Amino acid sequence: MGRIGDKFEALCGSKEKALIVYLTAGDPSLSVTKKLILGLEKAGVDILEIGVPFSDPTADGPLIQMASQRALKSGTTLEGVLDLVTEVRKVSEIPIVLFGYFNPIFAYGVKKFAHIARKAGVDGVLVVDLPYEEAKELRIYTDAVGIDFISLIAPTTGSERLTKIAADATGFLYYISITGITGTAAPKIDNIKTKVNKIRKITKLPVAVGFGISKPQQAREIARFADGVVIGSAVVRLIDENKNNRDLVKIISGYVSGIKKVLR
Amino acid sequence: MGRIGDKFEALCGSKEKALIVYLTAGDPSLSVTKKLILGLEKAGVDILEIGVPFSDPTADGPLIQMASQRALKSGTTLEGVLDLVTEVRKVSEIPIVLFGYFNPIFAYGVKKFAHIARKAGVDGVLVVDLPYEEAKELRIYTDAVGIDFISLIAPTTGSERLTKIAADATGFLYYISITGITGTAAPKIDNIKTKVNKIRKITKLPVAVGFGISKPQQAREIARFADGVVIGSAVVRLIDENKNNRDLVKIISGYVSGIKKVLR
Amino acid sequence: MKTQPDQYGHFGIFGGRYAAETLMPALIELEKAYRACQKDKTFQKEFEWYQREYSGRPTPLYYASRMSESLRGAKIYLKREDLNHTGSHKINNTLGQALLARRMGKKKFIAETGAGQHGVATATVAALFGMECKIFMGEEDIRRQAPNVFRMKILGAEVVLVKSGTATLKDAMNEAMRYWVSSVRDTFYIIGTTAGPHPYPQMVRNFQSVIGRETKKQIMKLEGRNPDVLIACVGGGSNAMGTFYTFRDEKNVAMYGVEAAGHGLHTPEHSASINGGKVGVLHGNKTYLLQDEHGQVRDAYSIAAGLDYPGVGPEHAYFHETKRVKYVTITDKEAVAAFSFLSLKEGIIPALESAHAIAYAMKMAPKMARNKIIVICLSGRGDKDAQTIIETNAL
Amino acid sequence: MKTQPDQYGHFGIFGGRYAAETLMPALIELEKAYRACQKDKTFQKEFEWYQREYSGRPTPLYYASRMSESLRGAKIYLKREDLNHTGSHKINNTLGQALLARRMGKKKFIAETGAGQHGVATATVAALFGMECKIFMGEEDIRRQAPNVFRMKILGAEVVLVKSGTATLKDAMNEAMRYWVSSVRDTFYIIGTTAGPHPYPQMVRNFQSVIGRETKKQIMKLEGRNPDVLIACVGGGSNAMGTFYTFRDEKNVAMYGVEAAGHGLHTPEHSASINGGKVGVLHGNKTYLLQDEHGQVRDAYSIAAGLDYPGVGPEHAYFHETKRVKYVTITDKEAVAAFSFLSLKEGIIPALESAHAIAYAMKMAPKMARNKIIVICLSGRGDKDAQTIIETNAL
Ligand SMILES: Cc1ncc(COP(=O)(O)O)c(C=O)c1O
Ligand SMILES: Cc1ncc(COP(=O)(O)O)c(C=O)c1O
Repeated sequence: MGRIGDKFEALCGSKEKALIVYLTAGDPSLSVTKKLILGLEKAGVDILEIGVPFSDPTADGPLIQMASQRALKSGTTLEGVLDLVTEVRKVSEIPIVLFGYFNPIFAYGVKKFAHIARKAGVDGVLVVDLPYEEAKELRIYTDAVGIDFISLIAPTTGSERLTKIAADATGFLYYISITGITGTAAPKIDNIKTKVNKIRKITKLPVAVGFGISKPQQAREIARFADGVVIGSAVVRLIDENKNNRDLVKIISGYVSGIKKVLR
Repeated sequence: MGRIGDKFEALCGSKEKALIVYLTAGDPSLSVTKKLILGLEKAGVDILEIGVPFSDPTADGPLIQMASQRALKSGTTLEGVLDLVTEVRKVSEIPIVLFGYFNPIFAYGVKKFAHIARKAGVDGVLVVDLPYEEAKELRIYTDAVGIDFISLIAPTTGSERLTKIAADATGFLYYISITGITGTAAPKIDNIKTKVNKIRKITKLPVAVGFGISKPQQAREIARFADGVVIGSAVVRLIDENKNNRDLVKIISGYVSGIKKVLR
Repeated sequence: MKTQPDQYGHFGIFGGRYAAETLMPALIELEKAYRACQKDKTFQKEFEWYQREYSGRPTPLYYASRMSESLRGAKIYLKREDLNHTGSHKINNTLGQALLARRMGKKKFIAETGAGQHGVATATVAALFGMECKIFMGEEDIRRQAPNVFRMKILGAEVVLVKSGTATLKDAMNEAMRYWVSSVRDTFYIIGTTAGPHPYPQMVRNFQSVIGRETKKQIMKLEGRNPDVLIACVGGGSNAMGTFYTFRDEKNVAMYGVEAAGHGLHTPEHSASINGGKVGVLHGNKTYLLQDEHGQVRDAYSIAAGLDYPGVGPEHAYFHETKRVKYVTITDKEAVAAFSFLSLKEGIIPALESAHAIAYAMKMAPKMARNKIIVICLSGRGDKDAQTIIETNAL
Repeated sequence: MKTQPDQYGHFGIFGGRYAAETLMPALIELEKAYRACQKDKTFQKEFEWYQREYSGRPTPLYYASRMSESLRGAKIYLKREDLNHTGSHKINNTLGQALLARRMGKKKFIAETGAGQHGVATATVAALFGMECKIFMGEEDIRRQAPNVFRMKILGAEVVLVKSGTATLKDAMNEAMRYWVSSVRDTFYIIGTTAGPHPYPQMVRNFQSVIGRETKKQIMKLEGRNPDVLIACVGGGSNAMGTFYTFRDEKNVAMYGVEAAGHGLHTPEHSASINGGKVGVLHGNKTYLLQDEHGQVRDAYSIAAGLDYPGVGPEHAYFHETKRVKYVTITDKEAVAAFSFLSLKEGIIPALESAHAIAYAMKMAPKMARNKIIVICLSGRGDKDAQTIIETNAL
């Protein structure tokens, strides 16, 4: 088992729920991203989703779209992100999931990617536009080196499909809490609960819930039935709003630890 | 025989050629037109063509088009033109041909027109858009009251057609010296001569030549083989250029008598 | 009905050849050449080839189910002249005249245009047959119909700006006639509607009558019978005459020609020559004209530039007089509503001209039984009018 | 050739279904519904009815004699997709998808558009079937293609301004996908070309394949044999695939897909995904993409807004790889010259997209014998481009 599995086990032992935080690598710069990562870890974040920016993020709302554009403008590449992980690994054991779209990985070379990512200390990948049917071309390499392939489950995913996806999943399952793109609508707790319970019935893997969660109250409610909560756009917005503030890391850490508090 | 026939006979006796002058009635106003008519008579003009303005003068060049528009703006109507002729007739016996398009006459009523025009002292009509085939509807009335129906012959008119037109013509024949609209191109004397001689062979009626004649030199050359010369656009332009000049009548008379000189 | 026109081009008291003498020989030559082509199977075959292979005929007779259903009355069919190459029925006529001109050995075309549809259709056949082409267009219309001006230029035509008179269609036609008087020996004047001196009204009618012939065949196949009602807009009258002519002797077919009432017949701003004009003579023929009491021709007005003409084809005047066709009117406002209605109900943006016919059908259909059939001539597409509609905020 | 694609939508290594999980069930549902329609004679009849009665099919296969003669080489035929209702081949596809959507009980359509042709074709079928309609269009394109924006609005569609990214077609498609992710339960996404996730490339190809089927029948009737060469422009590739597909197994038919070289392949300003791109994944499928070394998608450029897309349909990628079709390029300048050439020689103003195919034929034809036959897919009319041509003073 890798860092992700270990983390969920540990949390389970302490009856805590996982706080998973997304941030776009390179927004505003990779060096700031590194500082943020280390700050977030201290603030109690359990797992990091590091967004690899892409020119055409079709599953993302305006906040993450703009963050990706800023990151690309600042010169961020997949290679740079992998270097960042290498740097982080020198001082931190926080589980890291790379989050993004397939084309940058494909352009980099899937085999090379799996190899370098493993070496850098990447624990999982979540590729938005690589559904079950197309995942093989990446997974033959990432599975081989023990990188978890985090699978998405949508509100539209039917039972049969869910079963197939869950059967092949590793790390944890990521349940998308809204029929929509990142950071746009407020999730309906009851619906999520029903679906998460359904997922639980067919898998032993931890289930995290994300898309549109920004408030401690939401996090608390979701944590009642899920194993983890993903905060994305809210953090991205806060980073953008405070990027010129000397206290950026402090502000983000403050926000994040506020959420983590309710998950304990 | 009417005034037109008499005039040509008299000119023939004195070995003169007829000077026929066109002017648009009501440009700049009917009262000025009256003064111009009387002045032109004194200056030696033999026959007057009084243009009845029409909104859509499709056979006229820019000069007469604009004169017609000015005349319409000044309120000129066919009725007004007939009144003008009545006025002129009180003091002058100059032959008068009304020149124009059919619609104003048609709107006035063809029968009424023939009647009133005769009473006013009109000697002939020349209706540009009433060719041989359509002339009957007017001529049954104008012929009856002895108003000459002046027929046009064009450079494009073939022999057969020419013969038919000439057979029915009264007053004089008007040969159009150019394939074109009034006042636009300079006529080619040789071509005109050939055609006029052709016309002569099939009719005893006088033949006048018009469209595009403005200079004494042209008039002189044409007068060598034709019975009359029509000056139109040149006079219309001169009227417009000098309409605010107190010496308007003098200027026009001067120009016209210069032409008449070469026809004696 | 007696065959019309007579040998001098008269439809009853209308029509004729009220042209300057310079043009008369050309008109007679044209008539002769046209008569020869009428009898010539090769010409007819050639004409049909271009209609089929180039213009895309036959055009469909489309059953407009959503329009019909929402009006809760007669079944409405649209004769889709908008699908012709260049976007209107105008090409039917320009193809015919261009082929005739080529036969006559002419090398140059001229034409007048208002909306630009006929200008484009003429420039098109000029390119197709490698002819020089001049299109006369009023300054005002050039401004209003810029996209069509571009199209004509792209097709290689010279667009001649007409500033005389009121600088609209009537003046463009005046100017074209003036130019023709000066160039009649080598130039063919392609008149765009069933107007002008004989033989134009008859010739244009015959070239356009393919609309009615196809309609007849199609409705027979679809419904096994004639339509009860035909509706077409009337500018000069070519699409209407093309639609009506085939059915003229079919007593059971009622026909409606729709004139443009512009801002209303009670205002001076309309183009309803029959409903709001008097008999007169213009552009070579006797017909109903918008004119003042002195016989001066008045400006026409309509939001549909192609209806913006103060006269009407002489055969329409005759059909009016003999009551064969009923001439009705539709205002700008009604036409715009119909433009929008058809766009939204059927996904077909009609020309504003054609929208007049649609509007009249919208009035009639609800009063008719469900088993009755209306055929509307959809004379052209409305792409050219999108700007006008958006600008006038008419939607 | 082996039947393509496989059950997951792969054409060789290309195609597939690289979509967000939220959309996957909808794509699978769509595929099922589509398979049912493929087998359903009623659906096929309905589709054919609309193509014939509404869109005006079959479109002519026109022998362009003046073009052929002036190039002194092969005989050139034009497949006249410009004569379709709304002015391009796009309606073939939107009619098919709309009928499918109606079957599936969907009430709302969305679509992306660049030049506006697909947007108009979608807004048209939305009106025709009484559906709500949102068209996503980049801010930059809305400015460039105002007349088509007006048409969409008149047809009742909402035009959604897309400001994200570079505000052109690629971003409009991104935004349409985002919207779809949020509304997938009641909304049908009408993709405008042979791109997108499976089953779109195959479905759009099949709906468009009427072009090739008609061509085959027509050329057999006219010439008794297959053409030697087929030429079509390639944006996403729908008109080209529609033309080529029927002939894919006919070894004697050479096929040329023409990509837009914009200002030249040596510059960054072109849209030649195959000739100037690399394999990658975008908008749901694997194909050739314009991209930088890091896999970031590059902006496409072409004077023809409809070719201005950084990807290409996966089946084209496959035909390229298997060498069944040769993919070539034409620059803006060559396309504009061809635009003018066809307008002047045949009186047909082609869309700037189609002008790329014309331009390539102009290069090929003179090198071919007189008895050889080229068929060009004239995918659309150029009215929409008149302004561009006049403004750029390109003539
Ligand atoms: C689409 C369309 N319909 C109708 C007309 C009116 O002409 P006509 O009455 O000759 O059919 C025009 C004239 O431009 C037109 O473009
Ligand atoms: C006329 C025309 N041709 C071609 C294209 C390119 O699309 P495709 O490659 O899918 O045929 C477009 C796209 O808008 C178009 O409008």
